[in-house]
Amino acid sequence: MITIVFSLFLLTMLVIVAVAILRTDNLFTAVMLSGIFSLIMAANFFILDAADVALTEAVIGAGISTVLFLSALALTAEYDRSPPVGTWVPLLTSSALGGVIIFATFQAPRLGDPNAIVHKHVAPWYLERTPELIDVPNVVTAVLASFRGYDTLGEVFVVFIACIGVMSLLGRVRPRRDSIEEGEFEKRSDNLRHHLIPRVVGKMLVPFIVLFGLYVQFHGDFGPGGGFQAGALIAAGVILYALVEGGPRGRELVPEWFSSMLVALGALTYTAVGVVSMMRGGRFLDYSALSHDPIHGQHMGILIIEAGVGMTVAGVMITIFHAFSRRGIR
Amino acid sequence: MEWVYFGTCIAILITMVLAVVRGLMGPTIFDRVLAVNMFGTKTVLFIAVMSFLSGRPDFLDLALAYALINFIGVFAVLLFFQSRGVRREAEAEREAGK
Amino acid sequence: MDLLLDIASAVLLLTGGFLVFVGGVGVMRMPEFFTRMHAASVTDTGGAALILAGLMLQGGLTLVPLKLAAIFLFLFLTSPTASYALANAALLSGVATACRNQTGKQLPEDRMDPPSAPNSENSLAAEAPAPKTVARKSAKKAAPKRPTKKAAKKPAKKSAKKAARKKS
Amino acid sequence: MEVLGLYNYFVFAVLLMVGLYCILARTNIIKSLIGLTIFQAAVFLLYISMDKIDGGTAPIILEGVEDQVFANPLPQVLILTAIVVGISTTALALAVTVRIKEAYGTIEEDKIQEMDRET
Repeated sequence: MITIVFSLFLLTMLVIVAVAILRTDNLFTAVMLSGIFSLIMAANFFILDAADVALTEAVIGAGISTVLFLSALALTAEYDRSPPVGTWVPLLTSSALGGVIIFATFQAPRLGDPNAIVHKHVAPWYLERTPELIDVPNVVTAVLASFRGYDTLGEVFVVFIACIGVMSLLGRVRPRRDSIEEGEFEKRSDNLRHHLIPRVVGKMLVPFIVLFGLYVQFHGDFGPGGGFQAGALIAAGVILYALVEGGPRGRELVPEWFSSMLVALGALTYTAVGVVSMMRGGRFLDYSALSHDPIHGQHMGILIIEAGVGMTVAGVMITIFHAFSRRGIR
Repeated sequence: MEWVYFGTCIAILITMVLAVVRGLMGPTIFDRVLAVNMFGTKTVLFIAVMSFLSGRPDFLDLALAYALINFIGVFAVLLFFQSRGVRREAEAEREAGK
Repeated sequence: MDLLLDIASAVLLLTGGFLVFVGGVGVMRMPEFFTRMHAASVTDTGGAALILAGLMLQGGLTLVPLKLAAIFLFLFLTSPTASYALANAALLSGVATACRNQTGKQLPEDRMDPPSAPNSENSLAAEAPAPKTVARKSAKKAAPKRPTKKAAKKPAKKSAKKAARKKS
Repeated sequence: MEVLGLYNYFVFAVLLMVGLYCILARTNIIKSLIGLTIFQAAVFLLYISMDKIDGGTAPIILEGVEDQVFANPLPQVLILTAIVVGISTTALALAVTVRIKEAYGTIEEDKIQEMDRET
């Protein structure tokens, strides 16, 4: 009953903010409203009993995505100068699609209906067997890392390839002659150094943020957390330092070669665990073969590949942020 | 105790709605940044009280992550706002130079 | 003993909720930016502190009050910093303050609906840039001056910019 | 009371419509990207609202309590990785937008198409 009331509240707010994002002309406002949109979405996930997803949505949706959109906006226009092109055709198509979907949802089971089909076939097996097979309190991490480890390996490589794509697109910077010389521009614009208080507090909090990221990383088995969220949190800490101290100092803290090496190392760790478990007689990514006692092997396997995922995601986010901020000098 | 949590959650939700409305109506850009900042803090409180309401108080590190992300988001906005001033300044100069 | 804890945390939580609500209404009804900022800080510090304290009482002797204390400490550090940075940027960008108007120009409003008059083109461009960029010439001459002295130079700077735009 | 249970799905449909309209109607590339993220978030909302059970809690097994009803972990795993993949592809799209801006000088699709027709 309680969740119905709260989700009503939050979902209507969600729709209002989405329509507002649609209507603004100023891209800067749209990006900030999409930050609010992600926070409401994360609160919704929390009410729908999805703690891990709420943490991921908050860290990535409200944190990293806002920073990326803003640094992209800094390089392009801030105004959506075009009047909407012929609003009738898009309006018609989207409302037709919406109407069809709404009609289709009438047969869908009521929210939280225990005998919905979703809860019938596959899900109970995982909920019962996880304590026996893997004995990890957080079932989501168990399924993510062990039952469906091969899939997560695929996702890690998708993130890896996206990072390579961004680096190849925004790679080496050859500042044009007539652009303001780098030192001058850097000194003036790219940091909040002249704000004394934000600089002090920002730099003071960076170690705690990274520590909290590591806590979320290794706490992934017992509570909401895991490699993806931890990587984004650690990257957020480094990005905060780069925001406060400015691009070059940020690149001194985490140099380019280190963050791209981190990306490769994470993916390599993940695959290495698979190969080792194969060499020890199990199948690829079957962690039971990692040590004499299968449950202990599962624990070790999950811990190592979560560390690999954390490394990759942190490296990718830092590399992408540096690629965008370094591009600003052109 | 149940209804106390429920009442506090309702108060926080109403404030969230007010913050969103200020974010949408806010005449200047800074009102929107203020709305985002205020909204972030309210989500932190909402998650904290909600985790007590649903009887799972071990979800509080979610609230800590929200507070942290909100802080970084506001800084990113302010830095963007300042560097945009420099960029317009540079472009105006380049036109003047040409 | 348990009842006492419940009553205490109920009182704390409800006053905290009330303070949060007061802050929300304040943000809506205040005339212009800086007074709104004050109202928002009421909810940030007062409301958050009371609600988190109320929850701590309920947490008992487990890890939970420690986490709540960490959240409170973190909010206690970040909210004032964010408000300070925001107010600083707003003041130097010429947002008119109701009480005194030393920075001069009222920041033109950029409403949500598509602007009819063409002034939306430069409605944001018209703001003065942040202090560090007051004028390339002055930046070359001396190290960045303190913000207060720069505010005085601001009108001269803006007229130069308008001249540049008219010329181009 | 029946409609109340399906409210999540209605919001999913409306968000889908808003995202699609934003992509179709607006020619600015970054605005379409933001529309795309709204579209994506709507799909995530659909998956996660399927996993809710009345009286269920997040699928983290506490030792002490015996008969716990858990939300369905599978859609959560799916969406958790989908969010990270989504942000990486958005970052790639933003990088392409930056290069388009440098090549064409504008990020309005209609102007870009005109330039392509001319050359």
